[in-house]
Formats: sequence, C-alpha cells, structure tokens
Amino acid sequence: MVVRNCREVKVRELRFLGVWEGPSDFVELTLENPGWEGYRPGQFAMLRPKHWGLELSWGRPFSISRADEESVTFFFQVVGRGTERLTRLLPGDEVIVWGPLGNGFSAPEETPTLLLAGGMGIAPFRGYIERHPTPEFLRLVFAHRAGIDSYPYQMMKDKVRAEAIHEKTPDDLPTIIERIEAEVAGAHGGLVLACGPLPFLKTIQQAAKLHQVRAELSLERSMACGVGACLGCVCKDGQDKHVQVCARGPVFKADDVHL
Amino acid sequence: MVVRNCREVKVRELRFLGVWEGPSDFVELTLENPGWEGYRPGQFAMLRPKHWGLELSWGRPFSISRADEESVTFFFQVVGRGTERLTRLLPGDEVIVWGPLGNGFSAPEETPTLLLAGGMGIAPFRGYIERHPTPEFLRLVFAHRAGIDSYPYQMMKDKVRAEAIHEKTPDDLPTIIERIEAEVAGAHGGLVLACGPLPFLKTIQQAAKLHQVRAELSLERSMACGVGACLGCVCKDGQDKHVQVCARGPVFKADDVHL
Amino acid sequence: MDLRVEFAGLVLKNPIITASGTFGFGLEFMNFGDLKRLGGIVVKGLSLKPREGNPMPRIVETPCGMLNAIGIQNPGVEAFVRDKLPLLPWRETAIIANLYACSAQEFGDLTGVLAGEEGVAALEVNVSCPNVQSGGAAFGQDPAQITKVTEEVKKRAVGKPVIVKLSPNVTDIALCARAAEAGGADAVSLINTLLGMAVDIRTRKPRLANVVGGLSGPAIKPVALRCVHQVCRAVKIPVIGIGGIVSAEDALEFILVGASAVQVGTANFIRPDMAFRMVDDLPRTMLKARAQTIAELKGSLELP
Amino acid sequence: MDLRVEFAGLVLKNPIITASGTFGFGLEFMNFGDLKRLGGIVVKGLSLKPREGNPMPRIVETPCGMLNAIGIQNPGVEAFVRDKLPLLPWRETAIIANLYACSAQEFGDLTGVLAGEEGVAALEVNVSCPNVQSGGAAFGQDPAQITKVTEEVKKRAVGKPVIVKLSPNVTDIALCARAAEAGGADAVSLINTLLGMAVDIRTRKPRLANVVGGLSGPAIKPVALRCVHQVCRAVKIPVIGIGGIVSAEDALEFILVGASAVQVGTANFIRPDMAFRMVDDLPRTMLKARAQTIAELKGSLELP
Ligand SMILES: Cc1cc2nc3c(=O)[nH]c(=O)nc-3n(C[C@H](O)[C@H](O)[C@H](O)COP(=O)(O)OP(=O)(O)OC[C@H]3O[C@@H](n4cnc5c(N)ncnc54)[C@H](O)[C@@H]3O)c2cc1C
Ligand SMILES: Cc1cc2nc3c(=O)[nH]c(=O)nc-3n(C[C@H](O)[C@H](O)[C@H](O)COP(=O)(O)OP(=O)(O)OC[C@H]3O[C@@H](n4cnc5c(N)ncnc54)[C@H](O)[C@@H]3O)c2cc1C
Ligand SMILES: Cc1cc2nc3c(=O)[nH]c(=O)nc-3n(C[C@H](O)[C@H](O)[C@H](O)COP(=O)(O)O)c2cc1C
Ligand SMILES: Cc1cc2nc3c(=O)[nH]c(=O)nc-3n(C[C@H](O)[C@H](O)[C@H](O)COP(=O)(O)O)c2cc1C
Ligand code: FES
Ligand code: FES
Repeated sequence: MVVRNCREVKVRELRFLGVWEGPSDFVELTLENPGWEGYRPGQFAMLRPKHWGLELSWGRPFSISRADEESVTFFFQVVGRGTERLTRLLPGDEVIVWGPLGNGFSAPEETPTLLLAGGMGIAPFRGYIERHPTPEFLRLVFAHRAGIDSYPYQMMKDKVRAEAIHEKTPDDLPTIIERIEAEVAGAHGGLVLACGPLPFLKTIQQAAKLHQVRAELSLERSMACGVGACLGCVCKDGQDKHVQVCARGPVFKADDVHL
Repeated sequence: MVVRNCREVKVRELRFLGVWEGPSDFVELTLENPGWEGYRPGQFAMLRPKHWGLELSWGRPFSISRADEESVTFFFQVVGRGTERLTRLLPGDEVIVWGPLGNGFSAPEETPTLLLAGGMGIAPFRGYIERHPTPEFLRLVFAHRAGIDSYPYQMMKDKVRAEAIHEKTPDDLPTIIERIEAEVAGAHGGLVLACGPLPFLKTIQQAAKLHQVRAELSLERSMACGVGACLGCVCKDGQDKHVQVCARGPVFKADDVHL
Repeated sequence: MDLRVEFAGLVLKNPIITASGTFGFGLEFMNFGDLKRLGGIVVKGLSLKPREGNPMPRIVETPCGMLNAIGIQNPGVEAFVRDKLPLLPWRETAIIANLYACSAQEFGDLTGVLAGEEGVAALEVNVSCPNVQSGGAAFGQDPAQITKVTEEVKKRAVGKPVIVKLSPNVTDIALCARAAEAGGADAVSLINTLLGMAVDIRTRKPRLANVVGGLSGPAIKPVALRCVHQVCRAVKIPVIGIGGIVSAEDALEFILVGASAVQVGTANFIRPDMAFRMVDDLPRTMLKARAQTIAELKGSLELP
Repeated sequence: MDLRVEFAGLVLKNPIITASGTFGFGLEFMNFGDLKRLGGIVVKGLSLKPREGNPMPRIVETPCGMLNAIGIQNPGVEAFVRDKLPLLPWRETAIIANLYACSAQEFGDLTGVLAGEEGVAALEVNVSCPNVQSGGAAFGQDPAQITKVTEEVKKRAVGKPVIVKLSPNVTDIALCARAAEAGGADAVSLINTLLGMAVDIRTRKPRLANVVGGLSGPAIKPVALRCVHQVCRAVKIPVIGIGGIVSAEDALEFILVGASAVQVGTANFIRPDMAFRMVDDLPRTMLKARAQTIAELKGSLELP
C-alpha cells in the first residue's frame, strides 16, 4: 500500500477561485494552491466552506482531481445538501480543506495500466493521467450515465487512449458489465485501477479474482473525520478486520478488501 | 389601535432583486412586489431565504421600509447569523416572506407628528413619510451611532423637516437623552411616533407620560411565528397582561405597554 | 393515493396534525392555508383557569432547534370553548384539546368541561410540564402518576378518545407508554420537548427567565424517532409521532417506525404554511417509499 | 490571562479536553496542531480484549448533529498501552483513558491494567454498556450499578483520579451523579450521547446497522448544558461538561454553569484543528465575559 506523505497533511483555508458548471449538476471546483504538488492521485481531501454554519456536521470527501502550483481542482456531482451548498460559493469565499488524505493509486512505470472509471469515479484519473511517468501505457475505459460533456472526459482522451461506454437505459447494463469483465480479463499481466459506484467495483473485483489480474479499487463511504479517528467509515479487509476507508484506503488492493 | 387588513396577509416566495450595501453592515434588501400597496407603515414581515436549511429555526422580523407596485424594501443591520446570511442572497434567490404583520403607526391628517428614530428604527419611517397624506406636518429627529451615510436619512430629509443627532461616543448620551425629552415635551398637542432601541423607547415613554403627549412606540422582540401563535414574543400591556408583540404590536400606544 | 388514517376512533383525512403550542388555536393560520385540509389541529395547552405564563424571555433559538418556556399561557378552557372552538372547522378536521393541569383532580375537572363539546374530537393529556419549576419529577416522569391521571381523564371523557402525551425526559419511555395504556389511554403521542437550557456569557445569565425550557425542532428528531420506535414495540394502542418533523419525508419516517399519525410543531415557524405544504407533499413522498396508502407504510420498517 | 484549571488532582493548562471516540488516540491529529497545547485528551474507549465494533453503517449525519454506533471498536487496552501511549505527550497533556466494560469485574480488571501506567493521568468510566444481566438497560441508567462500578474501579485505581461519565438517557441525571459520588468518584463527566435513530424511507431500513445510536453535536448542547447545571447543584465533586461544544464561547457556557473543564467531541469533525483553535480563542472569549481567569468564571451564573 502506498504510504502518504504525512508532512503535507494540514488544514488550510483556501480561497475559491471560480466554479465551472457543466450541463446539469456536474461541477468543477477550483481552489487556490494548497501546496500539494506531491499528492498521489487517488488521494482525497475533506472540504467544508467556512460559512457553512452547523447544520451539516461533517466536511465532504472528494478525490483530488488535479493539483499544480496554481490551484487544486475537485470534480463533483450535486447529490445532496452538502454538494448543493458547495455550488453557492462566491469567488473569494474560503473553504476549509484538510488533505491530501488516504493513500493513492499505484503508478508503476512502463506497466500496461487499465483505468476503469464509473461516473464520478473519473475524477481522480484526471490527475493520474497528467502525472503518470509513462502515460502511453495507460488506457481509460469510462462508463457513464449522464451526457459525456458532463465529465472532463474529452481532455483526458486527448492524452491517453480512451473509450467511453454510455449507459443510456438500465437495459444497457448487462452489456456494460460484460464489457467491463472482458476488459479486466484482457488486462492480465498488467494493472487495473478502478473508481466508481459499488456494483461497478464489485464486478471488477470478481473479474480480477477470476482472471488473476492485479487490481486496485477506490472505495467511498460517508466520512466524519477523514483522518482515521472516528471509525465511522470502516470496511472489512482481507483478514475480515474493520479498517478505516479514509486512512487505510480509499484505494485498496482488490484482494485485500470486502465490498 | 389600527387593525391590519387580514386578507393581504399571505406567505409568498419573493425573488431577490439586488442588494445595496452601504458602508459597513447596513443593508437594503429589495424583493419583488408582494402586492402590499395597502400596508400600514410600522407593520413588519417575517423573512426567510428558501435555501436557509434548518440551522436557524425562525424567520427574521423586519419592518417594511417601503413598498410600491414594483417591489418591497427592507433596511437592516447585520448583527448575527441570520442577518449575515441574508447578505449572501444571490439575485434571483427566493425569500419566503409572510406579512404584512402586526399593526402600524397612526397617520392622522394635518396633525403635527414627531417621528423619533433611533438607529435602525429609521426603517419604517421611510415608507411612513412617503405615504403620509400631509407630510408637511411631519418632523423627523434621528439619533444614530454609525455614520449618517449608513442610513437612508438624506432621502428622507429631502421630503420632510429632519434633524440628525450623532452619538459619537457614550459621553454624548446624556445630551441626546435631554434633547429627546425636550422634543417629546415640545410635541404636546400633536403625536409622537418612535422606533429604536429599548432605552430610547423608555426615555420617550417616560417623557410622554410626564408631559402628557400622545405617543406610539414600536417594540422589538425575538419572534418565532410572527403571527401571534407561539406566545414567545409577549410584553405586558397596560393591564399587566401578556400580549403578543407580533400580533398586538409591534406598535403600541405608549400608555398601554410596559417596557 | 389514500392518505386517510384511522386510529383510536378518529378518522383523519391525512396523518398531518399540528402540535400543541405551535399553531395557536389554528385561527392564526387561516391566512396561510385551508384548515380543513389538515388531518387535525391540537390547540394550545388549556388549563382550568386562564394563565399568564412565564416571564420573558421565553424562547431562544438553538442549533436546528429552539427552547421554549411559555408556561402554558392560555385564556382558560372556558374561553376556548366559547371564543375559539366555534370558529374552527371541527366538522372537517379533528380538533384536539391539549389538557394541562397539575393534579389528577384538576385534569378530571378539565375533562369534565370538554367531554360534552361536540367540536372536540379528542383529548390530549400533557403530563410533561417540562417548563414548570417543580422540586421533583413531573407527572410524566412517574409511571404510576401517568396511570392515575389517565384513569381520571378517561373516567370523565364520556367516550372521547384520550391521548396521553409522553415526555422523553425519562429512563424508559416504553414504561411510561405502558402506564398510559394501563390507565386506559386510547393512544399515546410523543415526544414532548427535551429539557434544555441556554446561557449568555456576556450577561452571565440564563437566556430564559425560567432558566430551563423545552427543546424542540429538527435537532431532536433522532431522539423522537427512537422513542416512537421503542413505544410502538411496547404497547398495542396507537402512537402519534412528534418531534422535529419538518417535511413529508420526516412524517413518513415516523409512520415507517409505527406511528399512526404525526404532529408538526416547530416547523410551523419555518414558514406558517408548512403543515399545508406537508399535506401537499405527502403523495409524491409516498412514491419514494413505493407506497400507495399510509396504512401499508405504517410500521413497515425492516429490522436487521 | 490564566487558563489553568485544577480539579480532582489534575492540573490542566487549559479546560479544553478532546472527547472519547472523536479524537482517536490523539495521534491522528498531530498534523493539525501541537497536542501539548490541549488541556487533555480522552482516548477512544478501551476494552480488555480487542473489539471489532458494530457492522456498517455506523454513522449518520442529522440536523446539527450525528448518530454513531461504532460499538467501541478498539485494539484492546494492552495494545493501547504498548503502541499508542508512548507516542503521546503525556508529560505535558493529561491523557485520560476511557474504560468500557460490561461488568463490574471487567471494569476492575481494566483498571488493573491502567492503574500502574505513568502516562495515564486519569480514568474515565463509560457506563453505557447494556447490562445483560439486568434486562438490557445500561449500567449508567441504574444508580445502584453506577455506585458499584465506581467502587470497583476506585478500589483498583491506586490513587488515579476516577471520572464517571454519565448518560443523559435517564429521568434524573443528578441522582446518577450522586450515585457516582457515593461510589467514590473523583469527578463526573457528562453528557454521553442521547439515544437516537434514523431511518430511510426509500429502503425502509434503519440508517444504522445497529438500529439505534448515540446523538451528539450542537443539536444536543441545550440538553447537555441543562444536565451539567443540574449535576453541579447536586454533587460536590468536580464536573466536566460535554455535549455540542463547538466554540470557545460554548466552552465558557459550560464553565459558567459550573463545569471545571469541558470535552470537545463532534466539533473535531467540523475541522480537525477545532480543539486547538478553541484553545487559541479562549482568551478573547473570556474578555466577552469580562473574566481574567477560568476560576472566576466557573459557576458564576446568576440565577433569577
Ligand atoms: C474518498 C472519497 C472520494 C470521493 N470523491 C468524489 C468525487 O471526486 N466526486 C464526487 O462527486 N463525489 C465524490 N465522493 C462522494 C462525495 O463525498 C459525496 O457525493 C458527498 O459527500 C455527498 O454530499 P452531500 O451532502 O451532497 O450528500 P448527502 O446529503 O450527505 O447525501 C446525499 C446522498 O449521497 C449519499 N452519500 C453521502 N455521502 C456519501 C459518500 N461519502 N459516498 C457515497 N455516497 C454518499 C447519501 O447516502 C445520499 O444518498 C467521494 C467520496 C469519498 C469517500
Ligand atoms: C417587529 C420588528 C421589526 C424589526 N425591524 C427591523 C428593521 O427594520 N431593521 C433591522 O435591522 N432590524 C429590525 N428588527 C430586528 C431584527 O429582527 C433582528 O436584528 C434580527 O432578527 C437579528 O437576526 P440575526 O439572526 O442576525 O441575529 P441573532 O443571531 O438572532 O441575534 C444577534 C443579536 O441580535 C439580538 N436579536 C435577535 N433577534 C432580535 C430581535 N427580534 N429584536 C432585537 N434584537 C434581536 C440577539 O439578542 C443578539 O444579541 C426588527 C425586529 C422586530 C421584532
Ligand atoms: C413554543 C412551543 C409551545 C408549546 N406548547 C405546548 C403546549 O402547550 N402543550 C403541549 O403539550 N406541548 C407544547 N409544546 C410541545 C410541542 O407540541 C411538541 O411536542 C414539541 O415541540 C416537539 O415537536 P417539534 O419538534 O415538532 O416542535 C410546545 C412547543 C413549542 C415549541
Ligand atoms: C463517533 C463517536 C464515537 C464515540 N465514542 C465514544 C467512546 O468510545 N467512549 C465514550 O465514552 N464516548 C464516546 N463518544 C461520546 C463522546 O465522547 C461525547 O460524550 C458525545 O459525543 C457528546 O459530545 P459532542 O456533542 O461534543 O460530540 C463518541 C462519540 C462519537 C461522535
Ligand atoms: S471518517 Fe473517521 S475514521 Fe474514516
Ligand atoms: S412571535 Fe409567535 S406569538 Fe409573536
């Protein structure tokens, strides 16, 4: 497992630089530079606007989508009260941010690596592709429901081989599952990295096991602290022990986690 | 006591048309027309932005500063969580508004009427002056702490005789109290209308009693319902009975209320 | 869709009832919606004699809630019957009288005044009195007293349904519910407010003149839901859920754990048409729970 | 300004202590502030044997609060003493062990393991375990059991201060505090969480695998403040205030009603440097209360 660089982890109050809103409820949020150039894609941060008040007790976890010397970007979908309120940020508003948290995806050089993204699971792969030492070894397969323009897919496709699979209706699902399974099987000898909804991850975990493919899965859980303290976000690891997704994940080896 | 026109009282969701922010924390809030042309100055409304969520349990009461066929305007100072959040309204946001509530000030024709405003107590008098049938009988005396440009004073001075008294330091207070007492004494035979902080109202009540001047005072209380139902906002009337400030006030005859 | 609910001899057109003390005598809300559309209205607590209530300040806003120490200010039961009841649409909407007294005897006398009133659909007995400074525990904190008061009211209710309103400020609310059931209650309603307090460090004084007051609002919803869950499993009589309900979804949560109907309190202060809006929202919210009737939803919580 | 507080044989540099279960073993927060600046740290609940805790989901956000049913997942007291305690700045900051057990015997054994540890400043006894032998009610809901457990811990604590942590889920928390005092407790801390519940109308299931859980956060502050007020008037031993404290002002409110110190729980999730910020904010907040020392503020509430 990748160990995070603890010295970087701090709470900061970052100014909001501007929102780009895509169609419907998909939002890219850019904050001033937190100094995370050394983050590992797959790591996340907890976000909480300073003016939130007390109704929502927790920050909200989001994958770091990309970070450079200028700024850090998150990419999220509006699904509830917290994400809705995030879209009401005004330029200059400060957001309390702690991170980078958890571990990230492995990024071995010159290793054929299949990136499987389901919906918002595409977020961490944007930075992954940008930072990978040998991006020509990467291939992205992106399963999505909303229109492709809702996601930062095109700019990723410009950099690596990429294919998108559109789930237009629930009837498409069986074909998509088959396709994902085939992709995992075909990745034998390489590495599979996956981020997306739970059923998507389960399909990949089973296929990886069946075809003996090395895979890493990024999990989601409701999180209160984000730093391993509250024990609210646990899953079971390979030894059937409860481990914190925020601190021991969110990226797990596929054979070391119960979904 | 003026009885309100009940048929007008409704809950509405009014779009926010724009904020004018004066120096520091004095804000004028303009909402689309609620159809309150028939309101009585001194009446108030309860305001609550639709997106407020649940942290604040109550709406916030504000005097109707002015209303016409176009819009309604409130004038307030940022003093706590609710007023602070009101300043975060974005154009087009909807505000839940119920009103006009309570009774208003008397507005007898051709009666010398002294308007005594303390600080934010100036708010209702703006509409009062605009609507008065015989404004040449009005005189405004305005005691204030913040700079005069924080208040809509100048535009009122353009319409009626008006004087402002600036309380620059607490040392000015005794002089101001004396002045107010003298003004009330001088209003004998006419009518005094007052709105402002509690000590200000107390001074006026005592002077009115002493000099036997007809006076009406607008009271403030924390309010939950604004419609007389919760019994949270009571004061004692002349018979020492608890009466709701929201429904039986906020404007009381000076000799029919305990401060 | 069928929103009707029937329990304790009452037939309500929907399960949304406004809670005592938060909806005045109903009349204050006539500008904001048609009272006939509500399932029921519980009026402000009534005592035998008029009461002036507690001194000011009586209310404080707290995070997602509020404290109140009104002290049951009310014009007395006779003024209610004479001045308010005739103006209420009692043929269409259940008007429930909320009874406040400080002895079993007084409760009985109050019941005597109301039992003959055609316009009163049911009696809700407030045994919690959290606002009133008393040396020891309130009635509602002593199961034996609950049984006694319930019997007394029941005896004089002449067949009118008797609902006992339970306090959450107890070790075992299920025990209190059983005590009401044992006394002959036709239903229980819960929860009344949680005992709370607020202070001001600037003045170094309590924020309520009464020092302590009752906590209500969304803040207490999890406690209320737990109490209703426990009580529904402890008694056979119907249960009315109260506490922090601010949406149709909240209402259905209480029905899911077993409530027959709900009462809406502090939410009436969020906006005065809230209860009417909740009635409007019920059908589409029931769709989220894949339910066509309130009856099928009631108590259908799946436990692990 | 003097932020120091002394009580129950403890000397803390300030009254801000982090609450059990919300600050891990302290080590998780080393990136966010200097642990030495805290008055104290109460570590996650410890049991004799390691515990896996409850199944997921374990936490739910509620209005101005949260529910948790972690189930005291912990590596066991021995792992704590071996792996965590040596890494903590126990010479500078009071490290308080939180003890969780389900019988008086087990509490005694736990105490035995910790009593000899120099790094442990005090023991906090969590009596919220359901007492299986007495029908499911928690130890903490039965004054006699509280006395018994306190005596057992006190007997084996070899002079280490014993703090009994009280549950608010009782009719009379002052009685529980007196029971702890009678058992020899050096202090009481309160409140632990309120029992609550949340359900999902879409799945028709409870939102916690454990069905019920503990409510914490600003939502419960008024209840906590009332409990501390009642307990401070009922016992002579020092009281530590807990419940919904999210600012230095909140902390001073508890001290005003009589607490000797406070614990900060759910607020640590608002931002992980919250406890450190509260220490920073104390001096300017004391100015608002016109106080130069914590001691002069303590219990200085003016009652009507
Ligand atoms: C490590 C990590 C990284 C994440 N990265 C991203 C990202 O890059 N982009 C993105 O859009 N989302 C991401 N998520 C999910 C994101 O945290 C949730 O969508 C967000 O917290 C919802 O907040 P809300 O207040 O809007 O919703 P709430 O009102 O809290 O809940 C709305 C709905 O979302 C569900 N939900 C709430 N929290 C979570 C959660 N943590 N995970 C899954 N479902 C949840 C609830 O059950 C409910 O159905 C990530 C989650 C984790 C744990
Ligand atoms: C009938 C009526 C008309 C009013 N008209 C105006 C107006 O035109 N312009 C204006 O600026 N203000 C007016 N007020 C006062 C205004 O309602 C309060 O300033 C506002 O509610 C404060 O809300 P908050 O959330 O910002 O403050 P909070 O966070 O609730 O409290 C901040 C401070 O203000 C005090 N406070 C809170 N509510 C009130 C209240 N209702 N009255 C007095 N003090 C209060 C609190 O005690 C505290 O000290 C009026 C009040 C009433 C009752
Ligand atoms: C201002 C106020 C006054 C109340 N008065 C009464 C009362 O007179 N009788 C009573 O039984 N309950 C009274 N209650 C309690 C409510 O009926 C209800 O049980 C409680 O507020 C919890 O519900 P809620 O969270 O929806 O408000 C009052 C509550 C409030 C907020
Ligand atoms: C996630 C979580 C875990 C907790 N674990 C424990 C525990 O192990 N032992 C204990 O005595 N209290 C535990 N508590 C209770 C807190 O210590 C505290 O008493 C309670 O949360 C109220 O304070 P607050 O409102 O500041 O959070 C826990 C609370 C939370 C939120
Ligand atoms: S969110 Fe607290 S342990 Fe993971
Ligand atoms: S605010 Fe409710 S009665 Fe006046």
